Amino acid sequence: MSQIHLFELSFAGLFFVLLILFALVIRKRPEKRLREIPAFAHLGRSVGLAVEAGKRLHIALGYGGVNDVQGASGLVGLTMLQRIARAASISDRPPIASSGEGTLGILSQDTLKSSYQAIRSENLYDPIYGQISGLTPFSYAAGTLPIIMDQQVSTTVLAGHFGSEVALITDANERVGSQTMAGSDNLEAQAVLYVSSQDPLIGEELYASGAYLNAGLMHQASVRTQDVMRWVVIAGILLGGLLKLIGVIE
Amino acid sequence: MAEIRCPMCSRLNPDELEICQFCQARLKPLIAKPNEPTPDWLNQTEDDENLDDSTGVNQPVAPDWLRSLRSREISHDDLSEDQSMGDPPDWLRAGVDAPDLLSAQRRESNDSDWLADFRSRQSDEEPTETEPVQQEIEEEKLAPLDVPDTTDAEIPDWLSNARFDNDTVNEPAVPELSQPDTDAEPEWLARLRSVHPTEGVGQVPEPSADKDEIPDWLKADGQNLGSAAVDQSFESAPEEEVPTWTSYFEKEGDSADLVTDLNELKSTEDELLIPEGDLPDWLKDGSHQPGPNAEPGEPEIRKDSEQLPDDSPPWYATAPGRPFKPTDQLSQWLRLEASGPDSSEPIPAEEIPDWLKADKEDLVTQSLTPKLEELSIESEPVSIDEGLSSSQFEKIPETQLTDAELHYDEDKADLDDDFALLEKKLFPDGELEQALVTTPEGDDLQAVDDPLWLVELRQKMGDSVEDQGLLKVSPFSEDIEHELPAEAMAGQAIPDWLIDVHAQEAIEHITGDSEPLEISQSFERDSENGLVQADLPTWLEAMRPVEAVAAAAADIMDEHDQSIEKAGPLVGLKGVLPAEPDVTLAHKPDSFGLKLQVSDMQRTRADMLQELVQNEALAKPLPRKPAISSQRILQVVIAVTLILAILSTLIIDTPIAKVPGFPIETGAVSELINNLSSSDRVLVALDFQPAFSGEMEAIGATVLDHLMLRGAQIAFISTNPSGPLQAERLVNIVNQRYDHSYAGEQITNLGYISGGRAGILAFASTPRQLAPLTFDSENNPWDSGSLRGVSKASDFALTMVITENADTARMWIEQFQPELESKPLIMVLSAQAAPIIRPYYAGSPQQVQGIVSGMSGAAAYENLLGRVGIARSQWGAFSLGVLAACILILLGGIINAFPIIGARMQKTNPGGDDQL
Amino acid sequence: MSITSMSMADLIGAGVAFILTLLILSYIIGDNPLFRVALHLFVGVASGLAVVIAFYNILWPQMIQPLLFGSEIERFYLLIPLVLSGLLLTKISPRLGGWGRLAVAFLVGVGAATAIGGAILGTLFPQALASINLFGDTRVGSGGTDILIQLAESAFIVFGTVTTLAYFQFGTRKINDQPAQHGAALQVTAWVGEVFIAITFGALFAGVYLATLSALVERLGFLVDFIFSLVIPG
Amino acid sequence: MSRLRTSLSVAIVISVGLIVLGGYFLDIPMLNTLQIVFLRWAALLGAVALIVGVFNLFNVHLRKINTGQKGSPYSLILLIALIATVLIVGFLGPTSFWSMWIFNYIHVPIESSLMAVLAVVMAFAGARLLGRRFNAFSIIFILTALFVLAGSISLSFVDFPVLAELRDWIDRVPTTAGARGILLGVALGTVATGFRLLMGADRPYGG
Repeated sequence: MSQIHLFELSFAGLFFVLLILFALVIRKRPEKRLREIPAFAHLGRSVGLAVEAGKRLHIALGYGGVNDVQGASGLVGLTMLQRIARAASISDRPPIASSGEGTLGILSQDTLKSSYQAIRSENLYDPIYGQISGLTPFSYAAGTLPIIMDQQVSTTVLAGHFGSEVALITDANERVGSQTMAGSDNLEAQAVLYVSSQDPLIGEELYASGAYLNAGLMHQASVRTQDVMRWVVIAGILLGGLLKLIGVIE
Repeated sequence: MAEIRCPMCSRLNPDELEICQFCQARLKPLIAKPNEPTPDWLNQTEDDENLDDSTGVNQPVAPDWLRSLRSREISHDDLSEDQSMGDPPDWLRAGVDAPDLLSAQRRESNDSDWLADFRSRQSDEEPTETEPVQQEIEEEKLAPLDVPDTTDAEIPDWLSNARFDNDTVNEPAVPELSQPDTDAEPEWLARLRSVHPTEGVGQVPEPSADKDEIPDWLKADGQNLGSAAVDQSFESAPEEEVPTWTSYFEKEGDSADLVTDLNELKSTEDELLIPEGDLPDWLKDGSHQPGPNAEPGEPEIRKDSEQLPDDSPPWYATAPGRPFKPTDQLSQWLRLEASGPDSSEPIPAEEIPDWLKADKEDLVTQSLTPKLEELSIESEPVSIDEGLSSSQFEKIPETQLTDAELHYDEDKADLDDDFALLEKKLFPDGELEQALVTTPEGDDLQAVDDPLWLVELRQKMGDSVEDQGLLKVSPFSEDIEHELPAEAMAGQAIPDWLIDVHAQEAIEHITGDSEPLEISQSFERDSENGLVQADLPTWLEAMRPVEAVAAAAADIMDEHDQSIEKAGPLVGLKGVLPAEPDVTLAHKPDSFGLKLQVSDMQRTRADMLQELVQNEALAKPLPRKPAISSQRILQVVIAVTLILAILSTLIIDTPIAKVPGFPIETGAVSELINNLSSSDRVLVALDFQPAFSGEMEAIGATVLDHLMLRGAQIAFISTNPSGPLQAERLVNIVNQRYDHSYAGEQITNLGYISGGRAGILAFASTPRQLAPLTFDSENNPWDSGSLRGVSKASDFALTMVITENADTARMWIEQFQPELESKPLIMVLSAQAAPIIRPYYAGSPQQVQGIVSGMSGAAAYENLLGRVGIARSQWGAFSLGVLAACILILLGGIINAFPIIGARMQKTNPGGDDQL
Repeated sequence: MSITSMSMADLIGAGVAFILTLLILSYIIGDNPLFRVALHLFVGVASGLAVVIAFYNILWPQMIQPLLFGSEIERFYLLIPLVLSGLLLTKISPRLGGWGRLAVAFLVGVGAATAIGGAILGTLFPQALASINLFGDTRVGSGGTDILIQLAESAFIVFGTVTTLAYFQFGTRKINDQPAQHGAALQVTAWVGEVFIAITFGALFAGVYLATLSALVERLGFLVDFIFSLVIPG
Repeated sequence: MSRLRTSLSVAIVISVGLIVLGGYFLDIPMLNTLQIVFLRWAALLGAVALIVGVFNLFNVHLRKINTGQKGSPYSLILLIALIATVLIVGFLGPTSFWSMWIFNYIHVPIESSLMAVLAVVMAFAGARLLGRRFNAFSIIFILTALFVLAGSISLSFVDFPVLAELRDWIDRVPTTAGARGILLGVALGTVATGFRLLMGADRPYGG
């Protein structure tokens, strides 16, 4: 295999090592402040208000296949689902998760189940709260509209892989007067969400949600690792550009 | 079909529904499992692994939780903060857990009685719950009152109830006084209490949503049936029934309802027989050694008291001895019932158990604890009764709990036999049913001298009510109804010390050397009487007229000395029924000066709790939205303008648009296709959603037309399930529109490969395995068809990806292009994907050799081919539509921005991020 | 099927499509039962198609057929996926679902690896290299522009990429009792990065809008054509 | 039992993940073969998951009907449509006339009509943006969008060649820059997520 793959391997290795190191460091010195992202601040309040107002929280996980790169954003969505399910477990209307892909639907049910088991509230779990609303992008969006319109949803969290059809979901929220917090790995979806969502999560911000929602030590660690690797990439680009400019590398 | 009223919208729903069909509110109560720990978000920073260790049962409910919600200052980790504020306000949950019940309660006369809601909820809930939950509920109710040691759950819930009762004056206090009992009471009791005369039993909600037909009390597990059902029916049942029946009498002499409830009463017999396994110890003892010889039980009692938290009040420590009594007495009472009126023989030796005498120390402590305190706080003559009754009340249930907890597992083995024995003893030949339904028997009553008021009552009710038995039970109820029983008084009069008293003090009181005079006297009196005051069964206590409480303690004692019951259930007991004069003076009890000493803080907390619970119980009207908002108008205006702009050009076909320019990357595409020969095989990855067919078919059709013009062999593949159908459709469109007749071997539809990126990677390396058959699964194109000899990606002369999705395009570039070995890859893209993919064309090494994007690209390409295809025919309408959209977005933006700019102008210092 | 019935079927189909299009477009005015009908019809049809196509294209040729008619090796090869599929199918029932977890775990494992591999090999390095290559790029991207201008453009692109990347920086310097924020330099960089993000999203939004508008044009075109074909037959 | 399943699941995730990951980076034939095999199995399982998904969809709406919830008539329509499609397309084959009829006259029209609705919805969203978040970035966003839109049309009466060039430049330079930055960021996040899964720190599959 070519040498460049060794570069990539070493990049992955460095990433992994840093992840472990930061996990160990954070275990010792937990506090490390994260920049404010309004969306997460609002989410905290939305959960509380939803519980108080007897409304429902809806987490849209998109339709990214789990065995794919796009699936990563859906898996981040599952982490948010887990946190929100626990946070809103005292609500009389448990959070509902909608997904547009088979595996993601199964995972959303598993996540809800384990979340409730963790707080010994298995009786809150009902498979219907982790539902698949459609199996193609648009049928997913179409199937999600009734959830938003009929289920007294006060806040919809969109975290996963979407396309431009996500505008239908945000518009439906707009119509029923519910809040939307949204992030996606897809650029077109991000562009649409930037306009149509109250609290857009831009690009990488979605992947930091675990850390912002205190989903655990590893999430904190991975955010720090991302911060470090970010500068590694930047340095790589600048250095590589310079070397390329002066013709050191072809 | 019975219906459930929704707590949120108050509309009726079929009772099998879990969620209101109108407002989607949960209809059926969610019941917390025992030992529910602090929800994870209390200690959010913990890893999930640690979650199970976190037992948050003792977390006090923190009203600040709500405050934090209301306060608008949110920090970035607000979520965790909100959550870590403390336990979920379970009482809030309680409000919604049994919504239908709440609404049922609301329909009752005492709308303002939020406590009743509480009680009925509990009594419905408890049967499916076990001790810890009771404990939890105690805490839930106590926490808002900011009781110091709530977390130790050392304050029994009857106490908190008593406190609440003080706020609700006209509340018959018996139920909350027997709160510990209701904690474990079977649901039929709860129903008796909470069911509205006009409601069917069917309306009783079923806490556990999953199990359907079986009523809750049957679903209740052994623990409940063992420790709850049995104890309840023996101890608190009579006491519980009373208020319900009286309420029936006073509301309406509706015999139908009475019969209904009687049936329920009957049904409880089964319940009483059901218990398996987890019988509280005292019952086991009872079953081993009938009645009196409770000495063996004595060590048990000690053990219990040892195992209790040190700071548990003395009565708690000494309690275990108590529960035996009522059981025993009831069984005896039943026997008396069976043996008829002339069973007025002296009580058999066993009926006055030795352990009652043996228990003196306990009794001292029982009467002592309260009394000392009363002496210290308010010296009212009633204090003894308070002490006795109040102490009496929590003993029984608490002991059951403790015992059940202690002995559930270890004794499970023997319990069945024990219980079988017990059953035999307690209800020979289903006497219980008899007893319960027609208690006491008609002729029994004849035997007992009917007091005047009883005669009156019979005249009043007798004819209207069919069921004599029930009627004949009514004397008690009548009694209770008109006069708060001693317990009620005591219960209402629970002084603060019972809440604020620190356990250590209490224990000091037990072991205290110096006993005040009154106590020793009372103890002596008790011992003289032979039957200890504190040993009166609770249901018997319930029958004591209020004057007994109202009058001075000394008088009461004298009274008791006077009368010994000759017959009936009370046979042999002294002074348990008031003399007639007392009874005939029936009137509502004056509210005595036995006031609950509530601090302002406690009062405000209690008020807040009341307000919150009431709000929770109220159906929340959905915020009324204006029929049509200005934004909706804006949306409609935008829609109409857009549609008109487009239609105008479509209908009146005016050439208002010029053919767009010709981007260099589009030229590259036509160049590459021109270089193809008829034998070349082209792989077309058709990966767009049907939604984009408007745009993608316009672009794809023209490029496909070019390919067909060159006579290339085209193979379609897709990573999108509907892709293969899209391919069929597109080929048809192109064939029809441009008069091609591409079919058979010229077109191979390889169908759909799943697995996204992985699928593409696998297809790139082993296309034959990934798509072994054609889309219709009819033949294998790789051996015989147009793809003969193709075994890898680079065997295709050209690969064209038609997609609207930049990610899909990138997947093909990243996974497939490296396998092409310098064979060209061209992209036919939607306008939305072009900006992201263009760098792959512009970049070096060039990963994409040509791009046709958007309607403009399609129109330009058609123009290049000299065709008037879909793109060019729609170009005018499209252009005008875009122009209209630009204007609308601009105007709409300005309209929406003006108010804000205005506001900014007024502000002296505009705020941070929004600052321009 | 005869030609006439086909054309009739197509005519009926066009009518159905016409009505359904109107029902969906009625959502612009507001949510209504007719829109809901069309919506649910669509979800049903789309899901049905997806599952049948998945069966025809994947399960049948790659699993069932080889298992039924394939060689021993093929069957052996498919043994594990068969078991995993069985486990996954248990997820249909909440009761049996427990063991389905293993199959899901397999998918997640593959997915996690694909995510890492795909992100590093597919995005991180290609994108970084594309930025690097801007400087050594001798061929002109689009339009013949002067090399200096192109260099300036390349520098600008890299600048934009770097500032955008820096915008995402999450960790902040810990300044007691002050809202979490970056240092001054990073704040400026992040601000510039956000400007690039806004421009990017603006351009992408425009692209998406063009796509949706072409859909609207196509739909309205279809409606007009259908009406015309009814009014002016042939 | 549940614990066993959990630890088994984690073991599967880690082992399978490492093998596939190794296949990406290392040039070991055995590893590469295993990677391809696992990827194919994953593709098969993806299709099975699709079927599970359809059952989930079916159950959700069946339950709606059984419990007579709000919108149950629509659920009935959905179920009928689902069953009919599965039967027709399943028995006649996906390329049969009636399968294509369903696709051409029901599926595509509805979906592209939804897309058409987006044209209105997004114009509305664009118009509202400044009302919702009035800041420098929103203004930049709107201006960019307007320039690109105006630059992608050529009307006989409104023709600004400058706009076309500006649009081309915006696409080529700042958009490329921003998109790369965002993509790199997303990739970093994806890698982190992947590693968390591989380490068993995130266990969405329960446990």
